[in-house]
Amino acid sequence: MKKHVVVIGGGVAGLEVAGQLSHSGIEVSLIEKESKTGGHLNNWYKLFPDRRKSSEVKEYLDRLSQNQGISLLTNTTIEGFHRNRNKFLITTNKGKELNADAVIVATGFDLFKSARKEEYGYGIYDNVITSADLEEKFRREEIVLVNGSVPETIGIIHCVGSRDEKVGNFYCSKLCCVTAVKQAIEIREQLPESKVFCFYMDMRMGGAFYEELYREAQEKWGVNFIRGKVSEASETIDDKLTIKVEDTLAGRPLKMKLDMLVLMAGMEMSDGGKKIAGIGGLRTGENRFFAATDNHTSSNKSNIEGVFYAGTCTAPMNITETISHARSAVLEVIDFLKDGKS
Amino acid sequence: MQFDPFVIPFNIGLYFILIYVVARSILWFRDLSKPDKLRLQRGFFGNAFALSLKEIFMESLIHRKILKTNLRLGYMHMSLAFGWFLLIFFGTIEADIFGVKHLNAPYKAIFFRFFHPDHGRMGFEAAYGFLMDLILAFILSGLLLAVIKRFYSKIVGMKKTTRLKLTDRIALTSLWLIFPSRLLAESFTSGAYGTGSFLTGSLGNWLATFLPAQQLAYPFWWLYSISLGTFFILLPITRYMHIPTELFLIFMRNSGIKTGDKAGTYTEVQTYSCSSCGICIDACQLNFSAGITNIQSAYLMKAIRNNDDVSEIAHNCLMCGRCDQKCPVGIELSPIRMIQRREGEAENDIRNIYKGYFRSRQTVISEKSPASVNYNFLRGNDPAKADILYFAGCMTHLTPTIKNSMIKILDASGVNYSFIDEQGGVCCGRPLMLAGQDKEARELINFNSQMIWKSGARTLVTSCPICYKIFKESYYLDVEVLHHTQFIKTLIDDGLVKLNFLRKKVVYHSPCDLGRGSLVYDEPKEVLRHVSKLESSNFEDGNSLCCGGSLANTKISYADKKKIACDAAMELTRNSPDILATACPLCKKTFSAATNTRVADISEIVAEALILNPVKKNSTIHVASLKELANI
Amino acid sequence: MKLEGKKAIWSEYQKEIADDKFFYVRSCIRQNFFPGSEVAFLRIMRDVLKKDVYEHPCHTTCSGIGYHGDVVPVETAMTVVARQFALMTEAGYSNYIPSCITSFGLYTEILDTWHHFPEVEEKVRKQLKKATGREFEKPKNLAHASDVIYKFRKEIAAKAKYKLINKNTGEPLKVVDHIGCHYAKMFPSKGVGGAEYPYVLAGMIEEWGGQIIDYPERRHCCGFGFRQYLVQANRGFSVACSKEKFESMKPFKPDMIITNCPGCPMFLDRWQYVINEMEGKRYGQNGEGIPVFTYEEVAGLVLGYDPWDLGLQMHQTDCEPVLDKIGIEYSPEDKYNLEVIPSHTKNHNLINV
Amino acid sequence: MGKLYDLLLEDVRFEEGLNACMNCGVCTAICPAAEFYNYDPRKIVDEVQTKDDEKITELLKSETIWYCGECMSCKTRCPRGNAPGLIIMALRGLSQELGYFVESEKGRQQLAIKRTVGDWILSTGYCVYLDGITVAMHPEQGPVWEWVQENKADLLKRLGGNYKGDGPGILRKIPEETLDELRKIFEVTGGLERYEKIESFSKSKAKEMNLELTEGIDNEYFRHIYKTNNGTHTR
Amino acid sequence: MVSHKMNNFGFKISQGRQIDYDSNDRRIANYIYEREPSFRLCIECGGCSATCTTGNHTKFSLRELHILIKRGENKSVRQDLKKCMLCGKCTMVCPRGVNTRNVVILAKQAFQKSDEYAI
Repeated sequence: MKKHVVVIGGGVAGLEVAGQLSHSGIEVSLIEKESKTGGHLNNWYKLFPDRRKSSEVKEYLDRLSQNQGISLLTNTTIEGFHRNRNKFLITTNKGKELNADAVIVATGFDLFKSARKEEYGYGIYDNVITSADLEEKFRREEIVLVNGSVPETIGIIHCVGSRDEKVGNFYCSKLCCVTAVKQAIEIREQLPESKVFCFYMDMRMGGAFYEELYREAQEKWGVNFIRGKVSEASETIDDKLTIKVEDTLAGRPLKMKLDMLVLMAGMEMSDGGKKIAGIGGLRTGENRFFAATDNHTSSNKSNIEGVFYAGTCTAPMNITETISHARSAVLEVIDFLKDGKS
Repeated sequence: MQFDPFVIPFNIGLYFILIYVVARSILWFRDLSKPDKLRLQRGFFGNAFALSLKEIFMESLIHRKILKTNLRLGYMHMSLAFGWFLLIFFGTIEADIFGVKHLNAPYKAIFFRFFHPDHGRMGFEAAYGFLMDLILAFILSGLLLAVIKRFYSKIVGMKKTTRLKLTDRIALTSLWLIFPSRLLAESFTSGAYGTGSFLTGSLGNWLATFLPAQQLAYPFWWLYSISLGTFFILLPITRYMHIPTELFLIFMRNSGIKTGDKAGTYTEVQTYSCSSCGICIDACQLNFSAGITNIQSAYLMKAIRNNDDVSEIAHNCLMCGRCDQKCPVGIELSPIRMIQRREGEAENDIRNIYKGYFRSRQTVISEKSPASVNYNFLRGNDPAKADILYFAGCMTHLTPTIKNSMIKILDASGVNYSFIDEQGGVCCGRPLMLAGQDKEARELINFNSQMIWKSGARTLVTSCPICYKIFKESYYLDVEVLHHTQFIKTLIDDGLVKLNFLRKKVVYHSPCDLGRGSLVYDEPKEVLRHVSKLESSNFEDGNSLCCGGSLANTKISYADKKKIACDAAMELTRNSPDILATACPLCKKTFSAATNTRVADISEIVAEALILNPVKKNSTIHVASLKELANI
Repeated sequence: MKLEGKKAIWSEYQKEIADDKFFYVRSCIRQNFFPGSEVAFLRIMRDVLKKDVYEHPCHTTCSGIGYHGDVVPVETAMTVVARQFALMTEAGYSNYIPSCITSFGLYTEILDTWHHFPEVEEKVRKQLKKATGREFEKPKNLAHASDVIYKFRKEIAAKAKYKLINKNTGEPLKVVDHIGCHYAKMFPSKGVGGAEYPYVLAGMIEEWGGQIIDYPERRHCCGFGFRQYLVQANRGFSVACSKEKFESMKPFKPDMIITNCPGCPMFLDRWQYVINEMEGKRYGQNGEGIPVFTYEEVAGLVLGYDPWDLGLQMHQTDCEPVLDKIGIEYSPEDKYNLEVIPSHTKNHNLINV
Repeated sequence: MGKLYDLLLEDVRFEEGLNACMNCGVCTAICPAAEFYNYDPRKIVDEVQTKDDEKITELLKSETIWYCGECMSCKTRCPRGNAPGLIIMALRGLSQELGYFVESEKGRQQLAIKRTVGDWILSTGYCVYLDGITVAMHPEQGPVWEWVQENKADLLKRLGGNYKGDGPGILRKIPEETLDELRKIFEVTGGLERYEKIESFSKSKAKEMNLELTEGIDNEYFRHIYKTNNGTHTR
Repeated sequence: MVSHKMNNFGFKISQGRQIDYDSNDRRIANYIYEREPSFRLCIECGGCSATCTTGNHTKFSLRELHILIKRGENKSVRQDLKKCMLCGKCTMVCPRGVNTRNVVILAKQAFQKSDEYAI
């Protein structure tokens, strides 16, 4: 009889996994907590570094997962997770019970909740927004302030919720730098009159064509980069934001007014992931992401035999890495199933 | 018939230009500096005069230099210049012998056939007529080339030709009209009277078969006269002014007048002597490597003549000196460019002109050294006393292997030396001068001079041609200055270093400031021959290329510099040598990024070939021989 | 400005504050500059709220100013503090409430250090024993006096005679709150509302009818900086800091400033005078200064205490404009009259009720 | 290498205060001192973490470690959980232990603080004491303060204080035996030793600068350190 | 302006040393941007300062100067600029191909012009 694999999470990793598995004749139940699949991809307008529409990638994933072998369960969460012998018994919030030969966890990431960085006043000061909020504005192609006017000076703060002991995240989310640069360019594209300032600690452009994008931002779009972590933002009487930062390379504190402040929220283990870690007894690391048994040689294997990880539930990754990680998960599963352990 | 109204345009033009030229030359003479006046006077009555005549004949008429560099272009210039000269020369004789009386007004010679329509039917007259036609044909052939050049410059073997302003166009057309109109005027006249030789005669007879030659002749004589007149009148405000000016230039040059470092008569004469022949454009690497075609010397001269803003042009140049080398008129292009840069600076900040870049001897003594304003933070600690000072220079510190090789060589040679800028040192000042900032440069020069004097050395060796050039030209040191290639040469000659022969194919790139800039061509090659198989390239000595790294050009982008470097490197490595040798840290650095062939400074190659066996220390023989060498 | 955002943060930082049986420790600076405030505190706690507040006659300075003036070594300061704890223990109390923010900060810091470095605590216990023969328990609950007033702000409001409302316009008074740096900047979790949007004073003001205004330099230090004020040569820095704050708050037209720190109210008060003297600048409305109050003074006013009993005559920047706005009755002529000795004072300086 | 660093490590505040710094500048950005003084806490932390004795010695003798106001705003923000303020306190401590503080104008002021606050603690039991806050030394306290000083006894009485009285209450007299306890604590815990170091190093410095330095605050050296500001500290 | 009654408090009110970006004048920077676009490309690696001939003799950091110009902190830059010897080492080592030498030349020009034409 056909093998059955439950995939938890319908984001980039989940869809890729589901697609690939079903293509190799394995039955898949794809569980998604939202009403539709795609995860964060749905909230992003364009992708770095080539700034193609994220919808294109979404289309690819949809095509991939349009397959008979896949039964998609949306608005569904996991309530029970049991293992008896070689079978996994998974119960959903709708009381449905699934019997699986293997489970792939692809619960992805949550964006850091920027309100926790109190000194930046997200959720308090009107014109402090996050990278995700900005993508929304891009999609609507209207970057405006709360009072409807067009911002002239926009500040972008890197490392919000990353590399920050105060919020318990020691790690670097790795993609915020390039996102910042991408968004800076998009702002300048849509608002040619605007001035954009990036406040960074280090420019971590470690990906194909990231550095080139950084260069373009400076050369072609005149984006300003100031090295220093913004210490605090506050609202002035005229609804602008004043920030305090040290221009560390000039060795002088710097003070400036901005119309809009964009926070580059980092990536954190998703709440969904945490829940499953809890009920499934899956091991997580210091960074609270799922811990694979071996980060080098088997980054998909969990501490429970038959349960595998795919994508950003194990660490911050870009889409390319996520998809490859998902594919390697597929190989692991197939390998696992044919060993006839079940 | 002795006179006809149609000659009036010609007469006006002729007398105008004669008067203008005389007046102009008086003004120029007046503006000359006293010493230069003396020079000119001495020159005029000295053998400089004979020399000049010869040169005028060879260059202004025959255009020997152009002929050498580009045959077709040379022929074009020669046919027009020399041909016209002959036409006037023999025309005058013709008018004198066959005319009614001797010593006629010039127009008689020019329009001879009009006044003697039936002259030249047989015998000697006919022979003379043949000669005249021959000359005319000669000119017309050149003219034909000129017309073609204007439209398809490639044909005369040129990649680019100069652009023109309106007056130039008019002058050009009139110039072009002169000889065709003369041809037709003479032909119709001959046709009407059945005279004329192989060209005018036959053309005339043929035309007469279907045209009213009699009536048509007269208007063409008018046209001929008018085009001559217009050409003469426009002369002063067009580039064709170079024709008369060049004569002065030649006299002045032969009388030993130099450009110096501020604008004056000589620079003006030079700028007007530029015929915009465009040879400098072809010579310029910014043109043929980087495709920048609006900044070359010809354009600079033109801009100066028209009082345009030259700041951009002036600074957009590598100062490689290839154009100076190639200029058929021998204009000192780089010096003139430097003057422009200096004046540009002076605009920003009124400064008294400091002598520096191209100084004339007598200004040297009068010069005062200013107190340091910008660099007062410099603290000179007394250098170690030594016979020989080694000054690596900034760029050499960027290429440590050169520095280390020199140290290795110096140590091996056992000479008594001190490394003056071992701890970094101070810039030689040439980069500032290249930016036109002589005042600042002077401050550094003074500082370094102090250090060198204090060291009590007799010889100053530097690894960097940039430093070498300024040490030679703008420092007043009572020491002999040597580039390390020259120095190594003497070490070899004096047997102070023993070298292996490396079985390596080497091609030598002569750095601008060392070669063209300071005329050090041979020592580097001799050193190379001593240690390796030196091969020749298509760009030797005066014709050598610039590596593109030059500090002199602040305007071009890094990408353009790279293009120049790559092209040059490609040319030099055509026969795939093992090593692309140079004698300049800057060239080395630039080429290293532009080719896969190993790039090495001569010092590195020598250091490689060095046989290290203890040589007796503190030998002093070499100093004498260095002195000798200094007199090259 | 979205208030919900702040509310969310405030709800996160709710510290535990004891309900009764307080061991009260005085502030050196406030005894000198705001004696009325400490008196008012005890009046409110004892008479209004009927709480047991004990003051030990033998308690001393915590040496905090000396410690932050870097002349008192950390271990000495720790031992002095340990002695205070010992007095508390001996008196049978466990809820420790210092009147001074510097002290509060020092206590929190020391307790935190002892928590991370038990060996240090041990050493201090030994040293205290050696020096004084005393032993101590750590307080069960450590709160700043202003925390306590914050806790009982509603009770006070209930008994209030006045509200912080401009009687002419009916508008709430615009109040700037200034929190002492050492209240929560070192340990955000130890302050009501945390370090970024402290609620301790804001809560009182809201409750008593005023309106808190937020301005860019709200978090800026008043400039005391210990050595930066204690030595005359450094005072240019100290005043500059306060000036920065005034410049920043001016556009918001504040009616008054409320503080919970010993030094701050004195500096915010005196520096206004100095800046006016040196540069002819004033930051209040119609050419006046901005009156500065301690939270006890404000509580006292709300409860209808006589301004001159509260010691408002010791302010350099006149407080009358605010009194008038609220409509508080007071006799101008008694301001500097030292004859009157109000009856209430008796029991609050000597005996512990 | 690292000797001084090890000395600093003995200070528990230093151990609390320094983890690896990544030079983000968040401390300098909100530091009130950095806003007005030529001062950059980030640089100090960075220099300290090199463990280079030479650099640290330089710091200990420098003006820069004396600019901090110890408001601890830096501690709130540091993403690496450092507290530059605490590091500064440790440096100041060591600077006084080694007597380097007298090498800087701001450092020398320690004597002024010792002879006011320091001595008040032991003589009165208060850090700050009314009788010491004279109008002469505190002109900025303004006219009201003159009035206060003239009528302090009556005023405190009127406000319900217990000025120099027995038992609890405002500005009460601290009992002798209590003061003895304080002195004993200072003796046992190195407080007095610190005081003596400040005194002795200052005395030799005063000699070097040949300014007379007698007991108390009424002498050349005290006035000098209390008032002098050579103006090189700010921009 | 109120007349100052009393002034001898024994100190002056300190002036802030922050870079006040909004009130700074960045026309010098713009003058350079227009003429030398590579000025934008700096990634503040400090290579220039490390190799600098002048920096070897005195406190002089081209990297810092670049930043200060960009921020409009012109006063502090103006004097320092004159210390540059234009030797060009910085241009040779710059990983982003910034024409640092020209930046200095242009900056000097801009300052000189700024007096005449009040740039």
